Amino acid sequence: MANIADSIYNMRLLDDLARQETVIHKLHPLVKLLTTVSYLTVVVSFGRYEVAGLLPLFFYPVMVLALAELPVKPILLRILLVSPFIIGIGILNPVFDQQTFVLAGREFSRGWVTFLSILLKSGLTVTAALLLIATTGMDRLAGALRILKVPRVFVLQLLLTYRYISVLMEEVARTLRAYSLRAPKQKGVHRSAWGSLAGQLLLRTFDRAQRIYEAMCLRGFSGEYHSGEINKICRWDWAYLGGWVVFFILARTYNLPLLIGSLLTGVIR
Amino acid sequence: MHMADALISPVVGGAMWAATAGVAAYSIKKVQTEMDEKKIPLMGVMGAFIFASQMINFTIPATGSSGHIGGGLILAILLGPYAGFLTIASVLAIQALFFADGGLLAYGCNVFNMGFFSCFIAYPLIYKVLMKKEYSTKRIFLASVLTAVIGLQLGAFGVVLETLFSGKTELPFGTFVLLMQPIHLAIGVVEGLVTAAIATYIWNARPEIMEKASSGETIGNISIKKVVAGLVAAAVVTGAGLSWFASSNPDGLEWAMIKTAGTAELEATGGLHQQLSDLQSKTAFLPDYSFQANEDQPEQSTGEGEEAWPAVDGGTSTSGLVGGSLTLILAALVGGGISLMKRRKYRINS
Amino acid sequence: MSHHKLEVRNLHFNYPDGHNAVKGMSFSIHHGESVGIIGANGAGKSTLLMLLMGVLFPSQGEVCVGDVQVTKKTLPMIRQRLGMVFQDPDDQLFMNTVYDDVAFGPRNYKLNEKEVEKRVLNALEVVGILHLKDRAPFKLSGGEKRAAAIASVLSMQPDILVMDEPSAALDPKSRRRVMELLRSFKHTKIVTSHDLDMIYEMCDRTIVIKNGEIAADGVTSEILVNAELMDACGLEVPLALQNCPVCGSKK
Amino acid sequence: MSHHKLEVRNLHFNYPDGHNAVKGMSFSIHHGESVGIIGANGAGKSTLLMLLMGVLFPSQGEVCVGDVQVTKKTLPMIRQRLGMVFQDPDDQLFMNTVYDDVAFGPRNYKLNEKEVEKRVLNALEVVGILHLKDRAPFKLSGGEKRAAAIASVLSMQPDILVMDEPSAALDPKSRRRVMELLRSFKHTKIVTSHDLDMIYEMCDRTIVIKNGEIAADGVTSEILVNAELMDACGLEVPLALQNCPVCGSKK
Ligand SMILES: Nc1ncnc2c1ncn2[C@@H]1O[C@H](COP(=O)(O)OP(=O)(O)OP(=O)(O)O)[C@@H](O)[C@H]1O
Ligand SMILES: Nc1ncnc2c1ncn2[C@@H]1O[C@H](COP(=O)(O)OP(=O)(O)OP(=O)(O)O)[C@@H](O)[C@H]1O
Ligand SMILES: [Mg+2]
Ligand SMILES: [Mg+2]
Repeated sequence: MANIADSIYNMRLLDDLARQETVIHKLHPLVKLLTTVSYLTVVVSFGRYEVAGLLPLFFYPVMVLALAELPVKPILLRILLVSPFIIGIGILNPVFDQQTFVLAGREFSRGWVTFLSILLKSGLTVTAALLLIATTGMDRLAGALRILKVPRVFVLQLLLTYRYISVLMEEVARTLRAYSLRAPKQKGVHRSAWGSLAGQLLLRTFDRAQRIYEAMCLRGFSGEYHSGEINKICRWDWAYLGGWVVFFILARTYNLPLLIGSLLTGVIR
Repeated sequence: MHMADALISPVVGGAMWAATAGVAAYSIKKVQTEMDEKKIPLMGVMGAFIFASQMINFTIPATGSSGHIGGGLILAILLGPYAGFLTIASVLAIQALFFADGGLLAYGCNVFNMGFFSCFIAYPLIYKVLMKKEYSTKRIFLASVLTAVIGLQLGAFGVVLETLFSGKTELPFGTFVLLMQPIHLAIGVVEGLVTAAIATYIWNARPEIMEKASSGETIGNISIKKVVAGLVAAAVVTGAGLSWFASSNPDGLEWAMIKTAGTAELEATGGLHQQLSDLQSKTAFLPDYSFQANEDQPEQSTGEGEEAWPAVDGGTSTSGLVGGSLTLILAALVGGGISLMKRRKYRINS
Repeated sequence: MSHHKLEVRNLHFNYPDGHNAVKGMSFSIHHGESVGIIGANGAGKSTLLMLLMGVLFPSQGEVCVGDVQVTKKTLPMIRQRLGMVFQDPDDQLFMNTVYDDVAFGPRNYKLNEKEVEKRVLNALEVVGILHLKDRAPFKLSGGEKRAAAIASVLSMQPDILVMDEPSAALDPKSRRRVMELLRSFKHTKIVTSHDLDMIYEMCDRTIVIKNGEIAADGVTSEILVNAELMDACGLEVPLALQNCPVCGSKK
Repeated sequence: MSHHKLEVRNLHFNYPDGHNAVKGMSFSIHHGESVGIIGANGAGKSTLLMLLMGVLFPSQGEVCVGDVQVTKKTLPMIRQRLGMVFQDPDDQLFMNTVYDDVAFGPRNYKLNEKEVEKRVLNALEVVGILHLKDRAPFKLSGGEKRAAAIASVLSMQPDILVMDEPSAALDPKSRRRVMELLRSFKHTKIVTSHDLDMIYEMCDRTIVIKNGEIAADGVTSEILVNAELMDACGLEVPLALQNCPVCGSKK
């Protein structure tokens, strides 16, 4: 149940953040989507033993976080909460790959490197996805999808799902609250109420969908869905996209930290 | 069982995206031609319902633990496979964006694992067939549990294959399968039982809702032939995707490792990679450029054009450490600097 | 302006399960009238509104708006003239920002974006929530949601405004605000409510429904004070007209 | 019977998003009192009730029922003493039949089936819907649902009955019936509502909440007639008291 509240807050928080007006927020949603996808592709394309090469890619989330004036804490918290699955799978790497190597005079299992690599990638990809939504918002993202010719049916459906999550979550929360008040010692819903509890919620959902459809029809809905016009992509948008893509390619092509490092250590020597 | 971005390679992600987009496009076409537009809000709100209902913990008798529903099956039952698939897709999209469950690149994998298998394979081939004769509580239970279990087993196997082909973990195939399938057997049974309980309730309370979905326009005319054709198509797409992946697996390092220092563990997965490696050298999608970068390093000890373990060489690892730390510090400084400037601007403005 | 006239002739309606919810209603409402529709729970008020709006179609009888009968064919035209505010604003605010929601109707009628903007801002201004235009509906308070729902209908510039229980779940101040707001709407209004005090203050005419039939139709100030009639229909004389609980005196 | 006493000391509560919904409330309610809690939309009434029921836990301060503080540990015991009826009965009725719903609570306390039956029939009798016992809850009318929801709480034989807006969406007759019903409940009652006329008739004592703080706490007949106070809290003098020709001038 705490889970429900948290989920609602999380969505509302991202929704709130997306309403700010910063340089990043003002960018065209499609440009942000494309940048994010290129970023993710580059991050994910790194080999499993790669750690150092990933580090320059930290620039992207850090810059966006700063420019978009987003709070760091909730986003970091999200990353920590996410993906027990990843850690669960990744933590087995050191078990299965026990080849060792020497770093700074000490022995390490190579599995730890792959694990670290997975963790880094996880952090970067999760952050990138959250940054996209936190600087764009669901409605503008939907606009971008429409520009990409994603069918109207799907986009409208997606928006409705998004819109009604909080309504239905609160409804479920109230029902569970009522349930727990009369079943003080139970953790979950007892088998005898499985069907009727969830079933009634479902029927109410059906009826609600019906009313929503009627409300839409009464305002002229005929299967077509019109969202507001989104501004054209301007030169600055292209520059943003281009700039990042060039940086990503550079970071992918050259192991920048290694270059910097060897330059520096070379100089010192 | 959300696949995460961090665990897949771009090629696996891309291939599954393509497969998913294909199925989705077909479903949208079906939805638009075969259903009234009334279903659109219903799909949207049902998607939200799945979200909300995932918060309900159902206590599993005699175990003391509890589980929740994934929703794929109940959506297929109530909305039909096409609308059900699209609804699952939008649920997963929101999970990926807002809750970072799964990711944008892994989205195709996730929709495929959790939507395709339950809506287009388990549902028509098992549920529909079992329920064809008559509706009864017993049948609903039997059909739901079987369908849910098989759908989830397929999905879990999908996760295993996708992870394996992406080559980001060291998990041997066998171990991973032994890990994933039994867990999802249990999850499938719970999903099936809960779904059956809900379906039975709806069947008693508002039979017209289910009748429409099961006998009506939407599913009635999926023939087995079509499903098989769809399966074959999916297999081809997946196969093509996988061989594409194979041809471009950027992770050649392991291959090199086997050659230089083969270990027992590595051989387990090595066999697969060995076969794929020939193709790999021909075409390279995002080739692992770190090799080239290393080539440029004079200190590098191996000269085969493939990277040796960086730590073998003290110099490289020191450079890596120094450079890496510097990069991170620089990133932090830039971020901090921008924030500071912004804050100062505010203060001046206000 | 005869085209604003709403006429209902011998209306019957059965739900698919056979329940006969409307049994032969007839009345007509002229331009500019404000009409309250009252009755016990399950009397058939919401069903009647849905028949008026063409959400349901009568099994017998007809509804005419102006001189046009409400049928599947004439529906798009009719609906532009009628605006309905639902009991639960959550059913009606389905877009992700208040602005988009209020713009939904005008955009569906293919107005250009400039005209849409004008209408939206105007509607928001009228109900006094211009400052909320970029907010998400799910974060508004009950009263704000109601105002947004009203704005989303006003932006379509309907000739007839239909509302199902507009004052439910509002605190007394917000209730007053909604009443003010409705009073400022100059065209025809049709309101259902259990809040008889609101009907008493807002509507000139009242139609009382009992078990799907019209039990009374006339001037509000005569109908609502008729204790016998009210009692027979599962209702009560408005609280403001009942005996004063402090001094017990009859009003 | 001191164990029926409900005591709230310096209660504070923040929602996870930081919203400070309850800011230092203190009061105590004795056995047999009927207390109305009123305030504008968003004042914090529902939040307060949830704190009393242990659905939420305060960030500071404490709630005691009898001599027991409400904590996670004491919750099962506390909840047997408190019964809560929700604003929307749909949220509360989740079993297949009215009977099962009313029996749900007692069965969870492992009473034998005979005792359960006795309690269920008794509760249904009290609210007057014995004839509905085998019906499915979702097929009931609004007023019937409310009665079933109340019965489902009565069957747990609580010492304290807590209700969130019990009269919402009911027609005037059903509202009266609910009021009668509540009046017949002899233990402690705590009721929130926007229906100030109901509070006026039903509750001896009223607590007015404004922005998460207690703005007034005292005898209902004094508080609700205080037009200035009501106005400051987003409320109004009950409709029945407005414009009384006899004593109206005094208020
Ligand atoms: N979808 C439906 N199928 C069958 N019967 C229905 C349906 N909807 C409503 N009814 C029945 O039709 C009758 C009229 O319902 P309606 O909703 O119009 O009442 P109402 O006057 O609006 O009541 P309330 O004041 O509670 O809103 C009721 O007896 C109700 O049970
Ligand atoms: N889950 C939540 N998260 C954050 N804030 C909340 C939450 N629930 C309520 N609030 C806020 O807390 C305040 C008190 O809410 P509450 O529901 O207690 O008001 P209320 O007095 O019951 O109002 P109403 O008369 O509309 O029912 C409001 O400002 C509300 O916006
Ligand atoms: Mg109604
Ligand atoms: Mg409340």
